[in-house]
Amino acid sequence: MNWGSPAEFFAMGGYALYVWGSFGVCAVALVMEPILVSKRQSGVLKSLRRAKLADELDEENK
Amino acid sequence: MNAILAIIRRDLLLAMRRKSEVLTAVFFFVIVTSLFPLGIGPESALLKKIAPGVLWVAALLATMLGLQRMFAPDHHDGTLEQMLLSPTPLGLLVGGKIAAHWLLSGLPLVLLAPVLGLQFDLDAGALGVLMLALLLGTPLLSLIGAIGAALTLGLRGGGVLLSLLVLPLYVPALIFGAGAVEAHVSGLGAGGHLSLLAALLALAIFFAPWATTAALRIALE
Amino acid sequence: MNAILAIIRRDLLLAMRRKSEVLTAVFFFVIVTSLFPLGIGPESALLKKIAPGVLWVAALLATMLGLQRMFAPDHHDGTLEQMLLSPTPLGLLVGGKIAAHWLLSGLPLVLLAPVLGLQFDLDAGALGVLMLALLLGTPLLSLIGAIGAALTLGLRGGGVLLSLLVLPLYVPALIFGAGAVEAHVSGLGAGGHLSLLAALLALAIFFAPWATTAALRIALE
Amino acid sequence: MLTAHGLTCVRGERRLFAGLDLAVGPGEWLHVRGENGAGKTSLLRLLVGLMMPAEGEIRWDGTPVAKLTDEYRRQMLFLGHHGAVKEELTTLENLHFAAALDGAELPEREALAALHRFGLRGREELPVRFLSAGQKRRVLLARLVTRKAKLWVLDEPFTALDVKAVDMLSALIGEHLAAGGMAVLTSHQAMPIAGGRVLQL
Amino acid sequence: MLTAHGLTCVRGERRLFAGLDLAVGPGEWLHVRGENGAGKTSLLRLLVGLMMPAEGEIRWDGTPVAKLTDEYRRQMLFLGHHGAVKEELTTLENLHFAAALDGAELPEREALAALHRFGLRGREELPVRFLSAGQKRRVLLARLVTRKAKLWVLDEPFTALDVKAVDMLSALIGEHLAAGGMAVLTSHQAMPIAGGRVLQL
Amino acid sequence: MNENKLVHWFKYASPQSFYPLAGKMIPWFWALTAVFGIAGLWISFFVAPTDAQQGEGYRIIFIHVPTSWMSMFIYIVLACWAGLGLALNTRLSGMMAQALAPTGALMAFLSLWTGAFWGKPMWGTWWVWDARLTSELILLFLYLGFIALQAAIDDPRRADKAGAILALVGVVNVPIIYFSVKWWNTLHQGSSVSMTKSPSMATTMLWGMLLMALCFWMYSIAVALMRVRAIILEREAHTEWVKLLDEVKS
Ligand code: HEM
Ligand SMILES: Nc1ncnc2c1ncn2[C@@H]1O[C@H](COP(=O)(O)OP(=O)(O)OP(=O)(O)O)[C@@H](O)[C@H]1O
Ligand SMILES: Nc1ncnc2c1ncn2[C@@H]1O[C@H](COP(=O)(O)OP(=O)(O)OP(=O)(O)O)[C@@H](O)[C@H]1O
Ligand SMILES: [Mg+2]
Ligand SMILES: [Mg+2]
Repeated sequence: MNWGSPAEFFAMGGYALYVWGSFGVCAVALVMEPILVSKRQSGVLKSLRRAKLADELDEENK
Repeated sequence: MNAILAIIRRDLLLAMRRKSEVLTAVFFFVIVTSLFPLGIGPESALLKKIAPGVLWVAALLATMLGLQRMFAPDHHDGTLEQMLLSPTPLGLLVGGKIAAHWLLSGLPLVLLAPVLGLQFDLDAGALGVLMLALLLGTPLLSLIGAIGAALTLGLRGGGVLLSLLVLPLYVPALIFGAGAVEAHVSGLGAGGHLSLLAALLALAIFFAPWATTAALRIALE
Repeated sequence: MNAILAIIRRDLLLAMRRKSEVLTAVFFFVIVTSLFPLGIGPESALLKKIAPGVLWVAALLATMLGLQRMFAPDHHDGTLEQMLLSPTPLGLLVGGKIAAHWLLSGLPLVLLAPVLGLQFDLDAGALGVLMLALLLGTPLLSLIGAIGAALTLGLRGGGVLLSLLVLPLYVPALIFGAGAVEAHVSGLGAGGHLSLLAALLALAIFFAPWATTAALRIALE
Repeated sequence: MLTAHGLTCVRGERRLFAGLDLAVGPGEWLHVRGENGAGKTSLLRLLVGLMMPAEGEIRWDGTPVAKLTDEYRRQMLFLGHHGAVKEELTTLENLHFAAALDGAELPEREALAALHRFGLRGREELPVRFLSAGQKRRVLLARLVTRKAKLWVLDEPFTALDVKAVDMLSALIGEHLAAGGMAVLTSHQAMPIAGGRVLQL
Repeated sequence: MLTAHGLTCVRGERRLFAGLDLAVGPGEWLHVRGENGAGKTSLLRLLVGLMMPAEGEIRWDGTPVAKLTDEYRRQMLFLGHHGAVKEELTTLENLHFAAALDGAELPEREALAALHRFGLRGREELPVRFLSAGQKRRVLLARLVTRKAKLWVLDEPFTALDVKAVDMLSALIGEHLAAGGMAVLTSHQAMPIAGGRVLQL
Repeated sequence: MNENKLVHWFKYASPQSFYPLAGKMIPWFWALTAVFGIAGLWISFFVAPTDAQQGEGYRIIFIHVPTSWMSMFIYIVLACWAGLGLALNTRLSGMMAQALAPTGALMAFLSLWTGAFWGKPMWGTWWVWDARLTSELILLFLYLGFIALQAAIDDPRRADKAGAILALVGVVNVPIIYFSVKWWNTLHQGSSVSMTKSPSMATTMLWGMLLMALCFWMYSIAVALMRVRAIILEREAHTEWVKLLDEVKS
């Protein structure tokens, strides 16, 4: 164990900006990417459902 | 005024639809600036010295590449003809197109320049001056470029001819723009250069739409 | 073989008819190299140091400007379709077009480079190496560029997209080309760089027409 | 009332026509005919003010058009060989931006009605590049409905249209004339519209 | 003999036609008709090999064309919507370079004869950009005479032509068929050529 | 090759059968990502000791190196898919290549970002024109070019093929670029600082990097699979099987 206290951990021996700057951006990027991808997926699904609904309505109207 | 906003909205929308067009001026800027160290070598003192010049030349080339497409698509599909025949004054419409060009190819460069400046090891103050100079200089480039784009519209050798016409006119912007950063770095203060740039910009805002409009009328005759 | 010569003849004839196209690559080269002293300042030691890099970057950009028009006019007016349908293998015709591009935009740069090198105070030996490097390098640029031109054929954001695709691929040519001159100036001898350039050229001659042909077929589908 | 007197058109070194007179009043239309290269397109471009005549004068309600550009442009609609539609925009957006160019507002209702009239129902949200050549022409022609103009100047309006579309357009032109409009058209084929004088170049 | 079996064409997400069969023998011609966007141009591009069919096969004298590209290309001539003429070159140069592309020599005599036949006498040395739209088409069509091909595939060959030129072209196609040639044409108008089957898309 | 095997392989190469398969695999890869990630982070922050020279700053290596590796590895995988697509004309290959590109670009970007945040404390500058850094930058450009090219083409099949050619040309060029940049840099005096590490340190570091690399690897697979599912739906929207999917029906 390298750290005496949480504060010490977050200070990173004076390199906080650099260590957390890179880990933080990585974390944000790696969280954001799947979120964006699943948004894309649900968007596609939504439009597919809408198209299907429209097809069904067309059938009924015939 | 409504028409000018509509033009800007339309041009931005078109760029979005074409997707690749939005970011490519920026990428070109980044790539050209990155080419220079590859040609010149990685010595950081040397690179720092040529940084303002390289950044400005790259900005200038990046703006220039987009110029060709300022009126060409509208000319090609007949929209320009309709603009000429529209009851709205052509000068306004042209102003809208120039503004859209700057928003797409000038503004992003201003915002991106500091990051590239870091690659060349410029300090914070120099980066500020660089941004300010670009903020004054890139609209100037769009305005002057519009004249060239209108003059070469529909001519065969278009792209290359355009650069030939426009680059000499860009020289003052380049000298004062790059000069501002250099003056700051060498401790002389960038004020003089920047106010000259601003004066040029004012002149161009007054003069360029008029010249562009005239050139467009000739091109369509 | 007959067809390839006919294509070269035709492209040169077209360039002559369009007049502005013949000399503009050269003018662009001249203008960009002349912009640098303006952006960077007149210090001659500094200029001499960055000369090979600047000349090469300028050559690269000048070549690139003409790339867009390598296939675009033929595509636009349907000639490319006819080439695809012609009994002559497409690879040969593409080879002819690449050769014509080099004759129009590469060769003039090779011949002009010494003059511009003088502006930057390079000595006779360095100028010789510069010419030799350009002689090996510019065909390479045309070959690689043809792939990019074929890939972006008919796409909207064409010009800028093309540079985005092609510039990263130009990096080795730039490094060895500018490196050859620098190595000569610093007394290391340019042999290694030049033979690497030649090797790259051989690779590209073998590979690029194939990739270009494939890309053209896709573009016309 | 559109009148022209002693029009002469010179392009390059070639004199296409000389001393041409014409007049189009309310409810009238003019069919410009001639061989390829006779100068039909050139004549139309003269009439709308995209080119200047070498000699002669064009008047709108008696005033030379050079003197009342804005006024004339508001009352005149020119549709040429070119599409003047943006491939990346949808059909609806194209209509809206065309209206904005003229400094006019176009209510959604009207735009939709115009598109439906031209058989583009269900394609309001489709980018124009997915449309076929004829459908592209229809988007362009929809401006005839949305833009209220007195004088229509149409260069080969029937090209690329299929039989059904030709009928529909003829009917539309008929309505326009019946309402006191004027039209100048070119076409190599005989026109399926009643009345009208032929101007042979 | 050109035959196709079960052709299906998909562009983007749209299926234009499916399960299409056709056959054109010596002396026969096929008139492809259909509304705008029905897929006429797409069908022609499939037939000449500019696009691949999603399903089905095209055969020339019994062999799939995919297997005899060179052979097939030598015997087939496709003229599309586009001009494929260079505006900067003269009419004569255009014909010569088109022949060179095919790897063939074109004697001056023949080239001139073709141009004269298409009413371009006196314009042999004129750059094409000075020609009118219809005259440009004629330069393109002159290749029908200079290039000896068995199968002509022509996309709307009559557009932009005036009445005289239409007659002349019909006569030319008639001769070609009489000599045992084949042709596939598209057009929105009725065709002034005898015989021929109609393929409605 | 055995005829049956070929048919079998083609079955999974069809988007229709790959779509549910990918859906089943995704949770597993997320689980692996989490396991490797937690273990890797534990080692990075709590097991690996402080470096004698660089202090705590060196801990950036635990993400810097995996992202760098992944950025290169993904490009190779992408090119393989592209080549496969050109050779066999399978639809799935192009979709996979398209799905991988943004993740690869992200990895290249993160590599540059973390490298810069490392360089500032170690070298006193955010950026030097070192061979590795420069070629990583060019790799990012290659990714962006690939993405921009595909975005500019409407027809997905054309986009796939054009992208494939670009990817193959790029993969031939990547080693050339790398070695040319290296040569360029060493010829002019290099400014890179080499890390000094004690032997005991080396093993823990190696383990940390290895685990983190596995974490990024699994992450990339999971995200690429998610994205390829979305792409499949977008492109196959008009087909029957998509309309019959449970997700669509409900
Ligand atoms: C923007 C900046 C940087 C980029 C793009 C970059 C790129 C890379 C790449 C591509 C690798 C993997 C190479 C391989 O495995 O052979 C790597 C590894 C490495 N980098 Fe960086 N780097 C950057 C900055 C730095 C800095 C500032 C340092 C240290 C002070 C550094 C130290 C290392 C180390 C130690 C490795 C591991 C080498 C190995 O395990 O073989 N990098 N970097
Ligand atoms: N710069 C020029 N030099 C010489 N002749 C020219 C020039 N520009 C145009 N022309 C001629 O002017 C005529 C153009 O006429 P225009 O385009 O009006 O024809 P049109 O009747 O509309 O033909 P189409 O039926 O093809 O539409 C052509 O005969 C062309 O050769
Ligand atoms: N990428 C695409 N996505 C969707 N539809 C497409 C795409 N490309 C083409 N199409 C459709 O394919 C059809 C093209 O048909 P084609 O050009 O063969 O028509 P045509 O019958 O020749 O029409 P015309 O009479 O206008 O010449 C059009 O309906 C068009 O909407
Ligand atoms: Mg006309
Ligand atoms: Mg068609």
